[in-house]
This record gives sequence, structure tokens and C-alpha cells, in this order.
Amino acid sequence: MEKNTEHTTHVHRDDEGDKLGMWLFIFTELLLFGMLFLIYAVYRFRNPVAFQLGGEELDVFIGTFNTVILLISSATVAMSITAIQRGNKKQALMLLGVTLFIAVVFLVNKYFEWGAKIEYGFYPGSEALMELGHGTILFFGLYYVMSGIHAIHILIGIGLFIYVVRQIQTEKIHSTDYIWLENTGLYWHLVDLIWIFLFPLFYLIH
Amino acid sequence: MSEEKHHISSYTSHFLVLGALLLLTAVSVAVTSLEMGKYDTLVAMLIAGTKAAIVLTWFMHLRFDNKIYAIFTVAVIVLFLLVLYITFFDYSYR
Amino acid sequence: MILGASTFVEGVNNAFLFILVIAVIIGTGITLTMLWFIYRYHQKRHPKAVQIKDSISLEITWTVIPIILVMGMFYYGYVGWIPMKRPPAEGINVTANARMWSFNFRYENGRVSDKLYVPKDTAIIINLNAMDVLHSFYIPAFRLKEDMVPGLANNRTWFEATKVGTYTIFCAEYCGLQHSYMLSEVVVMEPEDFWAWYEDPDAMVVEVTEDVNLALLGRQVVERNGCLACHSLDGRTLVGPTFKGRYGETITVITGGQERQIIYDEEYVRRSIYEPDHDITVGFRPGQMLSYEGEITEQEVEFITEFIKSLNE
Amino acid sequence: MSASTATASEHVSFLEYKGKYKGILGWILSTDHKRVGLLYLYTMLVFFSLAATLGLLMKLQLIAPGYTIMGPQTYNAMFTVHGIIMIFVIVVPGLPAVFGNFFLPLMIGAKDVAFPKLNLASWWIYIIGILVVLSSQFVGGWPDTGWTFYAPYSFRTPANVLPALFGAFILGFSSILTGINFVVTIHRMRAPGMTWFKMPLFPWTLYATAWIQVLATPVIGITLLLTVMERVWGIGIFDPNLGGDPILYQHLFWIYSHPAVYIMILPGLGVISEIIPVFSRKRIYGYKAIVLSSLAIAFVGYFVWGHHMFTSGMSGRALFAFSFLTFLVAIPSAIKVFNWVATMYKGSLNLQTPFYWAVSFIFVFMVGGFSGLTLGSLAANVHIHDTHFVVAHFHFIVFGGTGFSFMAALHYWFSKMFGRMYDRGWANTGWVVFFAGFLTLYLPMFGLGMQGMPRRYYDYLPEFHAGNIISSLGAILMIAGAAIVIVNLVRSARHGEKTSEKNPWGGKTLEWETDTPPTFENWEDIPSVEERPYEYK
Ligand code: HEA
Ligand code: HEA
Ligand code: HEC
Ligand code: CUA
Ligand SMILES: [Cu+2]
Repeated sequence: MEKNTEHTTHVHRDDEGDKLGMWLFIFTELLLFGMLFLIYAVYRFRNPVAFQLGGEELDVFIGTFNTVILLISSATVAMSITAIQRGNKKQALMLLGVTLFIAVVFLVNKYFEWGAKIEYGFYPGSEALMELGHGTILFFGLYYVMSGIHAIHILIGIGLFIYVVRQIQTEKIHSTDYIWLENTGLYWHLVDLIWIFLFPLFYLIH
Repeated sequence: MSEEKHHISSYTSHFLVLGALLLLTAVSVAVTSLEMGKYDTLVAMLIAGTKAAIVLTWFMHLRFDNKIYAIFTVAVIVLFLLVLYITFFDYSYR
Repeated sequence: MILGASTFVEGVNNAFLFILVIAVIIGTGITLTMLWFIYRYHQKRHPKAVQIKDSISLEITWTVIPIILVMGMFYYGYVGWIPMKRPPAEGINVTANARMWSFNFRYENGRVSDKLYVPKDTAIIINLNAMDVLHSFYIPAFRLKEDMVPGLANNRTWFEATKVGTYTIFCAEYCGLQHSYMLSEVVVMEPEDFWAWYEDPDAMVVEVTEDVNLALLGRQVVERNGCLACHSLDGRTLVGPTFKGRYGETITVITGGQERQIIYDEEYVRRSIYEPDHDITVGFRPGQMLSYEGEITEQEVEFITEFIKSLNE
Repeated sequence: MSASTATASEHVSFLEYKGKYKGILGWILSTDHKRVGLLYLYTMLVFFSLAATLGLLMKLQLIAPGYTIMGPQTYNAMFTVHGIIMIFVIVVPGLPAVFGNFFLPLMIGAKDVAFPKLNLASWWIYIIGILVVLSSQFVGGWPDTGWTFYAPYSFRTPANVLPALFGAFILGFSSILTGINFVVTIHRMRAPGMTWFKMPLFPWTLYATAWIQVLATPVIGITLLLTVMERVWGIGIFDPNLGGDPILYQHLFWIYSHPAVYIMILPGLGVISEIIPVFSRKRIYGYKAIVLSSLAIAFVGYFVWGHHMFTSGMSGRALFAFSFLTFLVAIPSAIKVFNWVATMYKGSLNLQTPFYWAVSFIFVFMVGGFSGLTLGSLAANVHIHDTHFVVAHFHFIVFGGTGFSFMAALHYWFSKMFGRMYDRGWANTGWVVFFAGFLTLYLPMFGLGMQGMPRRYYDYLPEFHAGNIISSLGAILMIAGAAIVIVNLVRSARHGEKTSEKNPWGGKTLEWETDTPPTFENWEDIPSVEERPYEYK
């Protein structure tokens, strides 16, 4: 990650610098996903009908549910920062626990969502898909790639949260030194931010 | 440097923000059943954009942090939109 | 620059020359100035540097002048390019097919040729069709280049030749192993000659079989269609298996994921040409060879078979 | 690492400094920005030699039409690996990773970069990336797609391109991390008193470059990743048979790779902006104009990617816009050139090897730049796109630009880095031979391109023979020149005349105030800055 505690405590600690580093990293992520959105825009522009039909294949309920819980998890992370700032370790841990739990639920949902599609024979390169039109292939190609890469980010987020929780438990993160938590929070909000766009683009088009 | 003052957001404010986000989600889902033709996507993107802005300003603290982050963020988004715009110079006129 | 033989030549050359002249003037100017400074202000001759103040007006001058110059360059480039994008409504339509690694050209009356024959002073509209990967249709003498993109609708270019002669067509977009051998020629003729060629009845129904060497005809078909880019006649393995010594053998192929033994006979050759991905010879990849359905006639398949057979001797 | 060891290590140069680890581990595990910089330098030397040898072999193949020393498959693999290594391993990281790492903290008065461990990590990632690229040799042969990996060939070729794609993807991470590191370093760690407009020009260009690294590299990352997925799973995004658009691949590729060419050149322009005033004994002319032009190049450079696609089948309107923007992006470069020349005016020129490299840089950069303008012109581009004219353009500007500035920087900072001075006689001889070889090698390629010889051609028609012979002979001359330069530097780094002179050239920037070679943490007291840089009296 962007910072290293050892170095900062010995030589010079620069929370602002660490945060700037995190923001820069977020910018790279924004552009990475940005390009996927660009591809999406191009293909949707060229295959409007197929994308609409594709969108109808996806389950709005699961999508909405995932959106709601992801938003909640963003709020709990933000609140955990408040808790740490106020020196309330227990509350912070609890809030992070909720976040972690939601992250896992999100992935479980994804698993079932993907599982159902794959069972149905809808996955990149599958015969059922190849028989459909080009637009549909592209829609599902993008759907798998974009939600897949997003899911990988959730996994990384889970790893980070586990690390942060341990740091809080061992008092490495506390009310005057919580940049790791803040940066992890920023990262998690980014994951949320991307989902905010993925959701309408894939689930809500008609 | 690390002694700078930090803004501490209250739980209430977080709840309010979350409420707004959930509300917008609900609106976004609800509007899809209205048939608005080509404005569909526009509306959906406007709502998503608002949500994103809310997350950036409050959850990601852009409002309270050093201004430079907000400036950079806006610049990056503008850069992306320009790239998107220029790409469509090709696709819109092919 | 090289000789030119189309209506685009002037526009391109002008754009080129305009930039070249400016480049030479400014480039030599700056170089000489630097050399002069190096001589004149050498430590020995000029031991003490004179500090000068920045001058905004100077900065503006050498920003504005280049802007004007580059706008000139842009203008000439634009003017020379506009006609390339505006094919006239009337003209001879030809479809250029590109595949790894050969071109062929199909005319409206169904005539197919591996060289492009065109009349002088007539607009030729080329529909570019790439069958596998990107290729590029490049005729230096015409200052003409346009990529051939698989799946791209309305991929067209055009030209009007101004001089009778034969000019090379290159494939200018990298397309794999034999990219540098993907050449053809454009033959510009007087209109009368062209129409005579175009309507040549013999060209359509070629072979009257009697006393002709079928294997030799097969060889011509194979050469014309660029098969030899992938299939050797001497036993070497190129992109595909060799033609030599295969006929009549029992070979192993993969059909629909299943290995099976089959005999290399006329039927197999036909299937290999029309449906290459049906049976994949062990050790090779599907998707390399494309179907020649509609390009090679049943009769020609016969010739090819005879030719492959003849390689056994 | 703590403050107490700093006193013990007083006046021990970073080269001799003993840290936690001994021997080679003390290098490959060191987070000292100077050691990391040198690690990059050594790595690059090795892989540059490899890729340059491939270049020479290609030229030997092209000395006559037909088969001379290799078959087409080998040739295709060679220019691919040559291109990948030269671009992703040498010139993209190039100056920032070597001289940026070494001198950025010195020039802005910092003890290290903002994230030293991350810095070391990016070198490791870099090594892993290189190894992955080269591993393709052992898993299915070298890739044969060209460094551009154009769809759909890149997922139809029988050769195994996955390692190359993956390797380039990994190298991208290294680049991003360096970029993040530099932006934060420059924002947070400038010495007291060093306001933005008192910062020297090399750090300024690094700043602009770092932003491009941060904002453009992810684009190539995702593009390469998608190509991998396309090859493995057939997701269809670039595959015309499944509805994808191969031209979209080109858009994405060049959205990164055009800004990337400015990643390559900007730090080079920065180096030249350091050298010219120092050897002219004069304040740089138009400091602010040069700063602003760097930022302008970085920004406008984002919007011209389409000039690589003028014949790709893109819409006419897009071509129009891209050509227009391409011409605009040339202006900031012009401003720089004029300011450099103005700096020499009425100076007191001290003719040393770095200065020779710098002046010849300006020359080749001009030739490369003007040929770039020719390529940017719509009509001219149609004729010379994908011919050897392009090859000449980018060797002139990449090798001539980045390469020459790299050499200039090496000579300029050599004594600071190694505590020894290079042999000036050999250095100058090497430069002469190199420069002559360079021109003989690449000038004829302009002619070949205008005649219509396409690039990536293993074999060519007899009419192109003359140009190719000259060019191939030039390659041999140039190898001789490069060998002199490199051997001289390598030898001098080990056995050259020792020097601890802090400021051999009379430079005015902060790096010349440290010991030669610098101590472990560079400064006992962080200097404070009052004057603008380059204030000669
Ligand atoms: C260091 C890398 C670098 C740099 C800095 C540049 C700089 C420029 N490049 Fe180049 N370019 C490449 C690396 C680079 N390029 C590479 C690697 C390729 C090939 C990729 C591939 O296909 O494999 C390429 C290809 C390439 C193409 C596509 C060619 C094709 O495939 O058809 C074009 C087209 O417009 C182009 C244009 C330019 C222009 C206008 C500049 C300008 O920025 C140049 C500006 C400089 C000057 C103009 C000179 C200095 C100014 C003066 C002396 C003052 C007087 C000036 C005026 C009057 C204007 N380049
Ligand atoms: C930094 C970038 C860089 C550099 C320096 C070079 C250097 C050289 N390149 Fe490079 N080249 C590219 C980047 C570069 N190239 C790219 C991006 C491509 C496009 C690939 C593609 O199409 O996909 C390309 C393509 C390319 C082609 C075109 C292939 C084709 O289209 O058919 C050719 C052909 O001649 C060529 C030749 C050379 C030669 C002869 C050199 C020589 O000048 C090399 C000279 C180097 C030396 C002279 C140094 C020698 C030093 C030693 C051997 C070491 C001695 C060492 C010690 C003692 C330690 N290159
Ligand atoms: C782009 C390369 C390419 C071209 C051009 C090409 N082929 Fe092939 N061909 C292959 C490959 C690869 C195979 C093996 C895979 C397969 O069986 O489909 C093959 C297989 C064959 C076979 C079966 C051979 C065997 O030994 O099993 C025949 C017959 C054949 N091709 C004929 C032709 C003819 C006739 C032409 C020209 C009209 C032609 N090919 C053009 C690549 C090519
Ligand atoms: Cu076809 Cu190159
Ligand atoms: Cu470019």
C-alpha cells in the first residue's frame, strides 16, 4: 500500500502525504474503470437494442439489494473513522465488522448471481451465448468483466479491512494515528462509487 | 504536519448522507419503469452522478480536506469526460 | 519522392513539401545559430556571461509564429486529404479481399483476379474486406493507404489512376508471418484494354479439359490463392501442414474435439478447403485457415487435388 | 535508519554505507532512493544491450533482400521483443526511474522520496515484469505481434503472447507506483523556501511526467488485461467475429501510448533544461515558459492519440480533430527549443561532454519533431503511415531524444553518482562516433519510407536496397560508438579518477551542494532555498 508505518514513525510521518498517495491511486482506478465505461458506452451506442434486452436478463432485485448494502457499508466505514477519531475503539471495531460482513454478503450474492447465469449456459465463450447476437455477447462479456473486476476490488477491500481491524486491536491505529483506516475507507468508497455506476448501467436499462 | 486539525463528522451526518443515497437509489429504480425513451439513460446517469458526488463530498471527505484533492478529482473526471467525448468523434460519425 | 500516378499525388506532395521547406528553414536556422553561439560565446572568446532578462513579448512571438506555421501545415494536410474521403458516386466497384497473406479482387461481373486491373482516368471504388486480421491496402505510387478491418462496415477507399503502368500493392499493416510477402500489383491500362480484359469470355470459363495437365492447373490455383504462404511443397511445416507426400495417407485429425483417423482423399481436401475448421490436423490450430467457399470452385478443388496427388511422385 | 545512525554515517557515502544487509542484499533490499536509482540503471544497461543487439540483428537481416541471417518468424519475434523491451523496459521508466530516483530528492532538498519502500517495491515489480516478458521464450516462443499487440492478430497468432501481455501489464504497475511516489514527494517534501516556481526544471518535468504515469498507465493496464481475457476466454470485446471492434482496441492502446511518448521525452527535456544553463553560465531563459510548456505537453498530449490511426478506418471528423490537436501539441516543444537556444546567447560556453550531448539532442529532437509534424499532417500521413518513415521518426525522437538526454544526464551527473570522473577523451570520441552512426543509421529510413517501404517487413523489393545498405552499415558504426561510450562509463565507474569535488560544473541546483557521492540521507540539515534556480551572477 501507499504508506509504511515503520518508516513514517521513525523518520517523518506525513499523513497528508499518505492521503495524497491514496488519492492518486484512486485516480488510477478511476481511469481504469473509466476505460471500461468507455468501452461500454461505445458498444451500447452501437447495439442499443441488444443491451436493453441483456439488461432485462439481469435480476433487478439482486442488483438493488447489493447496491443498498454496499451503500450501507460505505456509511459504516465512514462512521468507524468518526469512532476512531473519538477514541472509541470498540465502536470502530463493531462498525468495521459490519462492513466486512456486508462485503462478504455482496460476494455471496455475486456468486449466486453468476452461478445461475453460468448454469444457464451464459458465460463468455459458451455455446448458448455464441448463438445470440453480437450485441448480447458484448453485453455479457462486459457484464462479466466489469462486475468481475469490481468483485476483485471487493476481495482486496476485505483483505485491507482484516488488516486494519488487527491494527486497531493492537492499538497501532488509534485516535491520533488512523491514516491506514482513512485510506482503506477511501478505497472502499471508491469501490462503492464504481458500483453506483455499474448498477444502473447493467441492471436498470430498459 | 500531522498535527493539523481534523474535521470529525458526526454519526448523524453520516446517517443523513446514507439516507439521501438510499433515497436516490429508490428513485433510480422507480424511474426505470417510466418509459422515457432516450432520456432513460440520461436520468439514470444524472442520479448516479449525484450519488457519486455525495459519496465524494461527505464520505470521502473532499468537503473538509485540503482543497487540492477536490481540484484534482474534478480535473481527473474532466479529463476522462474529454477522452470519452473525443472517442465519440469517431463513433458518432462512422 | 517517388513517382506518382494518381490524382491524390499532388495534394500529398504539397503537404509534404510545405512541411519540408519550413523544417529545412527553421531547422538549419536553429542549427546554425547554435553553432555560431558555440563558436562566438565559447569560454575563451567570451569569458563572462551576460545575464539577460526574460522578455514576454519574445516568448509570445515565438509562440505565435509556430502556431501560424503549423496551422498552415494542417491546412495543406487537410486539403490534400479531403478528396481521399470523398469517393465520387460513379465508378467501377471492386471488392478487395485480404486474408493471410494474399489479396484478391472481385469485380461486379463476378470476375476474380489476384492482380488489380484498372482503366486509366476512371474512378475505382474499392470495398475493403479483411477476412481474418487487419491488413492495409497500400499503393505508394497512388499515395493511397487504408486499413482493411475485419467486421468494419462501409470500409471503402477509392482512386483514379493517371498513368498507364504496373505498380506495387503492399500490405502495410502487420498481419503475421508472411506480412512482407503479402504483395500484389495494380495494372493501369488504357480503358479499351481494360474493357477487353474485363469482358474476356475465356477468363470466366477457363479450362476446356482435354490434353491439359490438371496438376499444372492446380498449381496455378494454389499459387493464385496464396496457399503456399502456409503450405510448403517440399515437406517443411509452415503455418499449416505440407502438401507433399500426404495424399492417400491415413492421418489423424480432431473433429469436434474427438481424435480420429481419416484418409487424405479428394473428399478431405474439399472439406479442408471449404470447412477448414471441421477437421483440424493434429498439431495445428483451428482458425488459421479460412474457408475458401465461394472463391475456389468445385472444379478448382479437383485441380488442387490432382496437384497435391502429383507431389507424391 | 533512525536519526542516531545518521551521525555515525556522517561522510560515509551511500555507496559504502552499511545498512541492515550486506553485499548484494544491501542493494537489492535497500530503500535508499540513490541505490534504487542505480539498480534501475544497471538493469536497464543489461536489457538495453539485449534489445540493441536485437536491433542490430534486424539491421543485418535487412542488409540485403531475402533470407540473410534469419527467417521471418525470427524477425517478427525480434522486432516485437525489441519494441517491448525498448519501450516498456527502457524508455518509459528510463529517466524518471534512474535519474528521477537518484536526483529528485537531492534537487528539492529531501532525504528520500515519500514512500521509500514502495520505491524499492516498484523496482522489484519491474524485475518481475521483465522476467515474465522474457519467460515467453520458454513457454511457446517469443510473441510476434509487434509492441502494439493489435487486435485481432494478438489473439489469433499461434505464438504465445500471454507472457508478453502480462509482463507489460506488470511493468505498468511499476510505472504507476513511481508516478505516485514522485507526485507526493514533490508536493510534500520540497525544502523550506522552495516554492513551486523556485523548483528546478528537471523536477518540474518529473512532476508532469508522474501525472501522466498515474493517469495514463491504467489505460494500458486494462487494455492488455482485456486482450488476455480475449485470448483465454473469448469475451468478444475486441474480436470482430463476436461483434467487437478492433479499432476500439487501437483507441485504447493509443490513449495510453501517446501520452506515454511524452512520459519518455519530458524528463529528457528537463535534463536538457538543466544542462544548457549550467554550461552556458547563464540563467535559463524563460523559466516560466518552460515550466508551463511542460504542463501543456502533458495535458494536450492526452487528446492526440488518434494520429496513430489516420488510416485505421476511423471517421473523417475524428481524423480532422486529431490532426489539428497534433499540431497544437508541437507548440510547447517549439517554445522549449527557442528558450534553450536563447539561453546560450551571450553565455560563456564550457564545452564538455554533457553539453555536446545536449546540443546534439536539440538537433535530433528537431529532426524527429519535424518528421512528427509530417506524420501529423493528414495527407502526408496516408502515404507514410506504417512505413519506415515512422520507424525513422520514432528512432530519432525516442532514441535521439530520450537516448541522447539519457547519455547527457549520465555524463552530467556521473561524478555525483559514482564519486569518480569519466575519461573525457574517450567520452568525446564515443559521442562523435555515436552521433555519426546515428545519422547514417536512421536518416536513410526517411527516404525508404517516402519510397514506400512498409515497416515490419522481413524482406523487401530490390528497389529499397540502397537505403537499407547504408542504414545497416550505420548500425554497425553506431554500435561501435555506443560500445565506446558505454565501456568508458562502465570502466570509469569502477576505476575512474576519484573525485569528491562537490560541484565540478558550477551548477546552481541543490544536488551540487551535497557531498560527492552523497551520504546516506543526503543532508545533515535540510537546506533552505531563497533564490530561484540557475541564478548566475
Ligand atoms: C519520445 C517519444 C516521442 C515523441 C516526443 C514524439 C513526438 C511527436 N510525434 Fe511521434 N511517435 C513516437 C514517439 C514520439 N513521438 C513513436 C514511438 C511512434 C510510433 C509508434 C508505433 O507505431 O510503433 C510515433 C508515431 C507518431 C505518429 C504516427 C505515425 C504513424 O504511425 O502514422 C505521429 C503522427 O502524427 C507522430 C507525431 C508526433 C508529433 C507531432 C510529435 C511532437 O510532439 C514533436 C514536437 C517537436 C517539434 C515540432 C520539434 C521542435 C520544435 C522546433 C524546432 C521549433 C519549430 C517548430 C515549429 C515551426 C512547429 N508520432
Ligand atoms: C528506445 C527505443 C529504441 C531504441 C534505442 C532502438 C534502437 C535500435 N533499433 Fe529499434 N525500435 C523501437 C525502439 C527502439 N529501437 C521500437 C519501439 C520499434 C517498433 C517495434 C515494432 O514495430 O513493434 C523498433 C523497431 C525497429 C526496427 C523496425 C523493424 C521493422 O519495422 O521492420 C528496426 C529495423 O532496423 C530497428 C532497429 C534498431 C537499431 C539498429 C537500433 C540500434 O540503434 C541500437 C543501437 C544500440 C546500440 C548501438 C547500443 C549497443 C550497445 C551494446 C551492444 C552494448 C555494449 C555493451 C556493453 C559493453 C555493456 N528498430
Ligand atoms: C493462413 C494460412 C493458410 C492458408 C492461406 C491456407 N491454409 Fe490450408 N491449412 C492451414 C492450417 C493451419 C491447416 C491445418 C489445420 C486444419 O486442418 O485446419 C491447413 C490445412 C489444410 C489442408 C489439410 C492438410 C493436411 O495435411 O491435413 C488442406 C488440404 C489445405 N489446408 C489446403 C489449402 C488450400 C488449397 C489453400 C489455398 C487455397 C490453403 N490451404 C490456404 C493454413 C492455411
Ligand atoms: Cu496483410 Cu500485412
Ligand atoms: Cu503519438
